[in-house]
Amino acid sequence: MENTVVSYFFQFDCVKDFLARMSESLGFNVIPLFVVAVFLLAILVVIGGLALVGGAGTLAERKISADMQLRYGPNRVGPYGLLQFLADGVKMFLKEDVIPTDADKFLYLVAPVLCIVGVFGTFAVIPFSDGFAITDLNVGVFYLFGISSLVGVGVFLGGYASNSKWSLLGGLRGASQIVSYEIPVTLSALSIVLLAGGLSFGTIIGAQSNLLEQYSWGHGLPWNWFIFHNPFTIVGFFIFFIGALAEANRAPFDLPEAESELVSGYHTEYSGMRYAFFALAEYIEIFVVCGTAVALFLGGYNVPFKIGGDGIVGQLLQAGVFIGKTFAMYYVVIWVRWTLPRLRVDQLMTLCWKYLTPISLFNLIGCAVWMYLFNGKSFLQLFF
Amino acid sequence: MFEIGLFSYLVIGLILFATGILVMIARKNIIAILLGIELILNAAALNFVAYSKYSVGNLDGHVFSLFIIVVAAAEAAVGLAIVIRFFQIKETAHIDDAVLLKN
Amino acid sequence: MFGTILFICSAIFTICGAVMVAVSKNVIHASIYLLISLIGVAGLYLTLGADFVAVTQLVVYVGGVVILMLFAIMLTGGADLKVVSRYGFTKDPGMGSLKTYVIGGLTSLFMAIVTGKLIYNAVINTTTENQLNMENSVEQTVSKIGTLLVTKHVLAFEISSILLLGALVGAAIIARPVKLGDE
Amino acid sequence: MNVDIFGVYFPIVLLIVIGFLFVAVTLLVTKVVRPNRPTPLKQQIYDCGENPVGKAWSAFNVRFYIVGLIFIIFDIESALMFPVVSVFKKMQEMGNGGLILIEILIFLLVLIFGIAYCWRRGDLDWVKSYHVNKK
Repeated sequence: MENTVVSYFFQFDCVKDFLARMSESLGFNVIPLFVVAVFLLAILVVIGGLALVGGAGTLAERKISADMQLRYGPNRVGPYGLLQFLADGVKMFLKEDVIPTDADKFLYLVAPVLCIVGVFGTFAVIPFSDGFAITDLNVGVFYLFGISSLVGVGVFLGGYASNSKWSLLGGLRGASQIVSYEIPVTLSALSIVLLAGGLSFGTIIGAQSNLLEQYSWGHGLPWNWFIFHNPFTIVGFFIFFIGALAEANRAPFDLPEAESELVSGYHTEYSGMRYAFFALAEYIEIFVVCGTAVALFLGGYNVPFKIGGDGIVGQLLQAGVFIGKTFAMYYVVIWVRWTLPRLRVDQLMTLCWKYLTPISLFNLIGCAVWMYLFNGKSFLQLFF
Repeated sequence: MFEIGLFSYLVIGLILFATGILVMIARKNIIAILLGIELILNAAALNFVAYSKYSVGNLDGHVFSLFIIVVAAAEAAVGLAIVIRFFQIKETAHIDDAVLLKN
Repeated sequence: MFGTILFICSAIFTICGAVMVAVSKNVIHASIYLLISLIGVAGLYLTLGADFVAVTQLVVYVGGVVILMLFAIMLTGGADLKVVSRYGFTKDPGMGSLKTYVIGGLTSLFMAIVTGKLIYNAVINTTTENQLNMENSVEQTVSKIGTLLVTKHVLAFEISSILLLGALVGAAIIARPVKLGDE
Repeated sequence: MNVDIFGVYFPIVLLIVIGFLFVAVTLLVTKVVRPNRPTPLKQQIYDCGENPVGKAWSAFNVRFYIVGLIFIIFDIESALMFPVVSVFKKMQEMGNGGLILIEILIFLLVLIFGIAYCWRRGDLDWVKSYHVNKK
């Protein structure tokens, strides 16, 4: 059940033959070496790719916002300003690293590490395709929520360690916001787990591949997605998306770092690379939560009509579809940021506890009842 | 290389338990005492899972440690609420100040 | 091989974290060391093939209890050590003094020896014949635990919801701010 | 040809280690190239340009704790619900769907009662926490 990149490669006979021959000629078992090498390669590719996404995210944000406000945006570095984020990165590298004298040095160091580790840990289960997910744990969704809650601790500690009033306010707000919005997100994910019958991303996405057996050509088309499964999941998707925005500290929920009231929130005192860690973690986390939303509600890596089959080409196409959907979500996130004004703290908490949480509880019960009454059939399956 | 068996896990659980007791007795801050209690409960949960693998052979131990985690978290929530209430009244979180049964 | 390495690393994390909880002088640092120790325990659960329990440990402790502890520490005056009580006389610092450490050390040593003897006797008499086959146990822990929770342990499952209700209502009542003019 | 059974967890540990290394290596590299000219004024905490007054580490409002409290109860609840919910489909196919549905409903309704109580008593209000008992 638990697939990894390595087990994907092990299903090819040529790989097995190659390894067996290598072991014979070298005189020792090369399989552990191969396993480690493949994992390391996959992880480095994913981290490199997502770090690029995080960097390009800042550029995309500025470009898209400029587009929406009829400005040019960054257009000096490279063609159309495409290399702007590299210039920003170099600037971050060369910045002086100021640690306030009154800060708690140990926690000041630990906080960005927790943010980075919490975000990097989630990469392990992001389902790029059915073979290329780094590992497909059978506690996948739950693991993702667990490891990403390290970010909340990191944000709180970042605010606490600086010993600045702005930072502390931002950190407290950030931690309480992240933890409160985790509830609606988890509850909507629960209703999806209920419909899919498993916690691993492989099971969840597999359940969205083809619902109508008699029309097998409809593989991967939108009506198979969980968002259109029943009326409750449509609402569930929007709850998940709103909660994910708040968990990633995005506008309109960017209260922990609200410029106009808290200077820069929990990372006011951070400069140079340490600030860059927080920013990188934030931009990558947006990708991760968008990817999770795509995997849970929008069909994940299912390619329409199953183009490409199961081979390497199919895997690449699946990864392309997944990443494409995720980028579309990413665009929506940025769009939302430049469209909606920021909420107040009390509105934020009211929205979470008085609207989203009761609705998502109701959704969970609704999905359970739907599952029982209609035997897990989707809305469409009832008619066809 | 040594063999990892039931005994290794029990020793780790024992060390956790002993450290938890030490924290509980040595600390005067009530929240620090609660940290010690968490360590002790974790030691118990670890033993349950270890026995579940090495001795019993079914997953009841996992369920038990799940419930231990549940109870530990609920205990932490109520305990911390009491500490906060205590702090509101006495303006201290020192265990030696909690000598009266009322107020 | 990897299991051994993971075990050793997690054990070191667990024990070092626990010891640092015992010796650190700052209660916020202590709770961060507790976090490290709890992550180590989650690693130990992984080596035992209990993936769901490990992740639950991560979710409940890292995301929940530690954040709650940090909030509570902030609500009770941060990491300031109030050496002088409000009645004016000096007393032990909040994180313990030499005297308390000696007493605590002796007590925990005593309890460790007694418990260790018990454990030793128990292990000597326990057969480890019927240990789980790893291959099967990792495969389906979640659904097995789920099945156990709705069949054999259903009473505990339902009662735990009552426990949670009690904890929620009780703690909310206790921690509710004192009203002016209420007393 | 058996891959190590812990192979599924190996990448997680690797990722966490790489996360640590990423931070450590980057900070070391920047230490070489960046300037380092600390002055007392520069290392002061930002307080809108004034000299900071007092420490920031002081006691805070209790409503943050209440939020954390309700969160942790629901966190545990979801931790218990995940395995139960994931076997619903299997049980439904075995014909026990009604039983498990009732169990889930009881569990959830008890918690809904809890949050309804908190709502009624005003613990979910962010601003009005102090005026609850006035009536």
